[in-house]
Amino acid sequence: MANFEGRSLHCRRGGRDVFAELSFALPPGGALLLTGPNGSGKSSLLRLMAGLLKPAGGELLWDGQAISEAPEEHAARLHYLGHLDAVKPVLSVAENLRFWADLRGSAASDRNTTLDAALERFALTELAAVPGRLLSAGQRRRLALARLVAAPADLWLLDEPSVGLDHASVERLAAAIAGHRAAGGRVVVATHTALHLTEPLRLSLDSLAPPPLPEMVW
Amino acid sequence: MANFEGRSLHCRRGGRDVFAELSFALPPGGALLLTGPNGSGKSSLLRLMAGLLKPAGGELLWDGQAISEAPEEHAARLHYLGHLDAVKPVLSVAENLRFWADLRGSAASDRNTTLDAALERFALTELAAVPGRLLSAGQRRRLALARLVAAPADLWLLDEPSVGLDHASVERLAAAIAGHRAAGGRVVVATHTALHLTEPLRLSLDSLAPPPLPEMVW
Amino acid sequence: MHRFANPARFTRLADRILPFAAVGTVVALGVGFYLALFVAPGDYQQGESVRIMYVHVPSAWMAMFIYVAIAVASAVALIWRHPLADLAAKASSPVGAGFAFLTLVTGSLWGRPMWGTWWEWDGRLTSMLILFFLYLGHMALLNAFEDSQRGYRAAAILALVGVVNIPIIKFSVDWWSTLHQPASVMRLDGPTIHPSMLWPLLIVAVGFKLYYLTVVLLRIKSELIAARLRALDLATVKAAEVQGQAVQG
Amino acid sequence: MRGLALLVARDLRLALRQSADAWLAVLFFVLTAALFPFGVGPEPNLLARIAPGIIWVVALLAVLLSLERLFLADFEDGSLEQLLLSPLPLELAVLGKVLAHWLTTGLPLIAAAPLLAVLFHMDLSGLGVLLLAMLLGTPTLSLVGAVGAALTLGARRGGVLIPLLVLPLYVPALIFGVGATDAALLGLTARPHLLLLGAVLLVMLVITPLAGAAALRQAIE
Amino acid sequence: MRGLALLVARDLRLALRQSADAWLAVLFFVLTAALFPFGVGPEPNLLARIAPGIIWVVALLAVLLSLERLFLADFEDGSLEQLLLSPLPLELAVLGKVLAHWLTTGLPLIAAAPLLAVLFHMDLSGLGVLLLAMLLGTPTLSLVGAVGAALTLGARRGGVLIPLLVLPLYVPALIFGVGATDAALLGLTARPHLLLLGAVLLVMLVITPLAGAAALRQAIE
Ligand code: HEM
Ligand SMILES: Nc1ncnc2c1ncn2[C@@H]1O[C@H](COP(=O)(O)OP(=O)(O)OP(=O)(O)O)[C@@H](O)[C@H]1O
Ligand SMILES: Nc1ncnc2c1ncn2[C@@H]1O[C@H](COP(=O)(O)OP(=O)(O)OP(=O)(O)O)[C@@H](O)[C@H]1O
Ligand SMILES: [Mg+2]
Ligand SMILES: [Mg+2]
Repeated sequence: MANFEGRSLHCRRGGRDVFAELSFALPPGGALLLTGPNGSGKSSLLRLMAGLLKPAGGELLWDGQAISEAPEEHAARLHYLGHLDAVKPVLSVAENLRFWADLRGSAASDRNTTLDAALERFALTELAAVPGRLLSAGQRRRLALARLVAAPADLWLLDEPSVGLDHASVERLAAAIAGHRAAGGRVVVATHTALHLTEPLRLSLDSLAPPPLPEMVW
Repeated sequence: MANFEGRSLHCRRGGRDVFAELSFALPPGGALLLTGPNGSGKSSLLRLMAGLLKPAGGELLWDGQAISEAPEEHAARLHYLGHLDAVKPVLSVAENLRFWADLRGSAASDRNTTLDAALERFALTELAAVPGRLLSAGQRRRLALARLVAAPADLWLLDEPSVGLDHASVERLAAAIAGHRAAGGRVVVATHTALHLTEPLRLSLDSLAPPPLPEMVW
Repeated sequence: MHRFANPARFTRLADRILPFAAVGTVVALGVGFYLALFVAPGDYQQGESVRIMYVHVPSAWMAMFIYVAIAVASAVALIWRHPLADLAAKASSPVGAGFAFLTLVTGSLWGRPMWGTWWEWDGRLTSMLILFFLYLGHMALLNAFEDSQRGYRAAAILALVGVVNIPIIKFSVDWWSTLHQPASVMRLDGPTIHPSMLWPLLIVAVGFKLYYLTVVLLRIKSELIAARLRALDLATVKAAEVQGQAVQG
Repeated sequence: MRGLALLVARDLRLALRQSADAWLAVLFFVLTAALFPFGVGPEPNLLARIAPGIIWVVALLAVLLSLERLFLADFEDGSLEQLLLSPLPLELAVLGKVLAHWLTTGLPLIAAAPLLAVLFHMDLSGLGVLLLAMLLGTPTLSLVGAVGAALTLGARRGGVLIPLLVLPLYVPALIFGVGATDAALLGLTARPHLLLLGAVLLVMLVITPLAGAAALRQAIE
Repeated sequence: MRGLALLVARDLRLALRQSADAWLAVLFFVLTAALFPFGVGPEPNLLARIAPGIIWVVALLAVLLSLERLFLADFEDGSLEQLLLSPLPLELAVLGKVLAHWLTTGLPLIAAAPLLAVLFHMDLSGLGVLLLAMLLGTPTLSLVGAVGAALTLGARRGGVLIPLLVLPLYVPALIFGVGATDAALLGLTARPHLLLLGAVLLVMLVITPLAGAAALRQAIE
């Protein structure tokens, strides 16, 4: 069965070692919960997993194949949600969502119903015609989340997805994640707050602090 | 005793009514907790209180005097922490903090100790020399919070202050708020997550939905 | 001051003035152009092309007049926060830009037979070109914001800064072109103009003023109606939202 | 291909919604050109003499000014990350963005060029060649500029850096463009200049997608 | 006053840290001016004839290009909100930011002007007056530009709008600046031009803080 693995990953940012010798394995239907204090490297790890950042050491494997060998294939099977919401201020909520869903090439026939369902899923139906600029912080975040369900992808990489969400929306997010996992999807979540996940694998980053002195290259 | 009050406040943004007929009173040492779903107007209310936004109706009073009559005086007695952190990427943590503290004119003699204490308060001492650009999301937020204690101000207006903070930092924030209130300070907090406040006044914004039809002018 | 801010009162007043302004425009322009085209003499030097003057000169006057009107409206809007003043400024600038454009086009059509070129970098011409750009800037700024209130206030500040600068610009440009080009081609001394040419000129000028009044009143009215429609629209959305939340909650 | 069309359509829509970007580039073009008579004086002969040069330099600056925005908005709001992770090959995405940029910047400049030719008393016999040269030259400006814009993304003051990278690379387009127009004004054949312009365009059509995509990849880290 | 000094010091420090903003504006100035010989041809007489005009127009464009950033970074990262709520009056804050902008943009341009004068074969007898005129004129460019930059904050495509708002208002500074230099080159007195430049500067010193602060206040909503 397809597995998503990281082997002795090493991450450097801005000349500093963030973590080293980090390994994990995530089977289909699994959830990996990243925790750790500020600056411990949760966001960095998610960017590594997305292929946006290259590891300074170690490797990421999908089904045994290194993702660096087929980066495009890897990109196509994941959704990454970072700190930025990729919401265009002059496009309406529906237009924003449609662009990203279309780019992912969801089947044209049931496209509209998929989009409507995605909006519904995060209680955005009422706001469909409102331009992105007028959204409140939480509304914008919900729009970013709606992308996850508007086009299918195997792996969800979520960086503090519940930031700014009200209680009802956090519930909706938990439900979306549960649905995704039930269908065999995987999810990696970095968060500081409580988020209801059933039987997550846990990866706590504070215990992984690299050796205090970075090795010298000369 | 000085009181901070709002009387039948009315807020419009982008041509839409956000809330109307909202009133509150906050005595010295008090804390006001704003809750409500996304888009209910918490951020807007905080901006009104800071004087960054003008109310479409109603008034804000400090000690019985309308703040619109002495906006500069009002600005001098408050700290506003919005969604943006006002952290300059090329300045170090210490330089970032010092600029804002100096601008507030904290007494020059004990300035360095005040700044050090503020950094200490949010566990930033280790990071003092790191440029803002290299901070993680939570570290940047902590730097913004350190401004609160680096220069004294009576009223703290905090918009989701705990976003991105790890557990230890949330505790530190709660302690800082408690200390501020013990010294007679006031605080208004908008948040979706749990934040330990003793005996807060609560203002729930969802119950304040404006009348469905705005009154017509003719 | 806010007495007139009441849209209902304004609309009633506008409805009363509009018919007179509209009929006045048609009559004045009809008579003015008739006189200009058929009654006024051709020029012994310039021939029939002199008739362009009856559009050109009143347009130039209007282009300058309207900018001042916008500045006044902007001051009223900024100082007294009078909403109709914002609308008046917004309604005026496309009209002003139109007249500036008309001045440039007629001038350049006239310049072709007179000077053999479409354009000269003469002081008067050039300052009209700059005025045209000032209008475009005002219009662009008005429409550059999602929130129309922000557009109004930004444009009002711009109009006031602009009106302080216009005399400086005009003076500097005149000085510049006389420095480089002592004898300007375009000199037709005002006072020596014959009454048979002066009258049509003045009548057309009055017609343009009435046209401006008509257009501004109409545009303010339609803005008010559009604002009312938007309010109704938003109210329905808001009501749906509130209802939706009640159902979910 | 479908992805490409989607991206171009989105960018055009963004440009049109954003209060007609297109005519702002044109206005910059006309306004800046109009400053030169104040600088060098109003004499028609002198102006006619320098007209092709001024028109080309100012067109180049107008394109330059609009370059900073080419990728910046997408970079800052996180859209670029998403684009990188989308199935559309990044090379095609770069081409799509350049195409949208040219349609909203280069094309309107060409439309405004005759106006400037009149204002500068240029002999109108050269106008046809001027327009043809611009039709071949402005896409090159967008292409070269896109590489510069991509390279400076994430640099701390990217916007100011772009001119430094890009202006020197604009020199060939400038030389052949002015050369073609000057030749036509002198009654000579403009053909060789136009062919060279076309050759530069073809080269950039190959280089830009590769270099631009590489630059974007490393900007997202 | 202390607040003003703090703000200026911070802005200067930011500019210097950010990979020498100062020399980027200068490089734009020199690079763009260097395009003109390619555009109009290399004849020394022609170049000398148009030198003061080109130098002024390009200086003006260099200032223009750096304007967008004047308030934008502070606006986007929330510093402007904090500044508005600080005890420093906003009018003074505007003056402080303009001062820092001029020190990092206008002043370096003046330092680079002699180089361009040489490149364009300008008669060096006019150099002193050119520099003096730039010393009086470039602060005006920063002041006028600051109003434009403040007005377009938060606009849909602010950066592209600035030239449209600002360039028409730059005309007097351009005319008097070139006038002074031309007069000196012809052996006439440059005094009246210089006095006029000074007068325009004084007018803008009064208008800019008021209009700029008003514009910033309404940008933060
Ligand atoms: C594009 C070209 C032109 C522009 C922008 C232009 C602009 C102006 C302006 C702004 C005025 C108003 C001056 C004032 O009342 O203070 C004016 C007036 C006038 N123009 Fe032109 N003009 C142009 C071409 C011409 C040409 C080619 C002629 C004829 C040779 C001409 C003849 C006049 C006359 C006779 C007046 C009235 C002067 C007076 O009553 O004071 N203009 N023009
Ligand atoms: N763009 C960057 N360039 C260089 N260093 C960075 C960059 N972003 C973060 N860092 C550094 O990398 C380390 C890890 O940062 P990261 O953002 O991964 O932490 P995090 O666990 O997500 O923290 P938080 O909980 O605050 O979001 C931090 O020490 C930070 O200083
Ligand atoms: N800049 C703006 N211009 C116009 N309307 C806005 C603006 N910001 C927010 N709004 C609208 O005002 C309403 C209230 O927004 P606000 O940001 O105050 O909500 P909030 O309670 O803070 O929500 P959240 O929990 O998501 O942060 C929302 O409906 C939003 O669409
Ligand atoms: Mg993080
Ligand atoms: Mg909020």
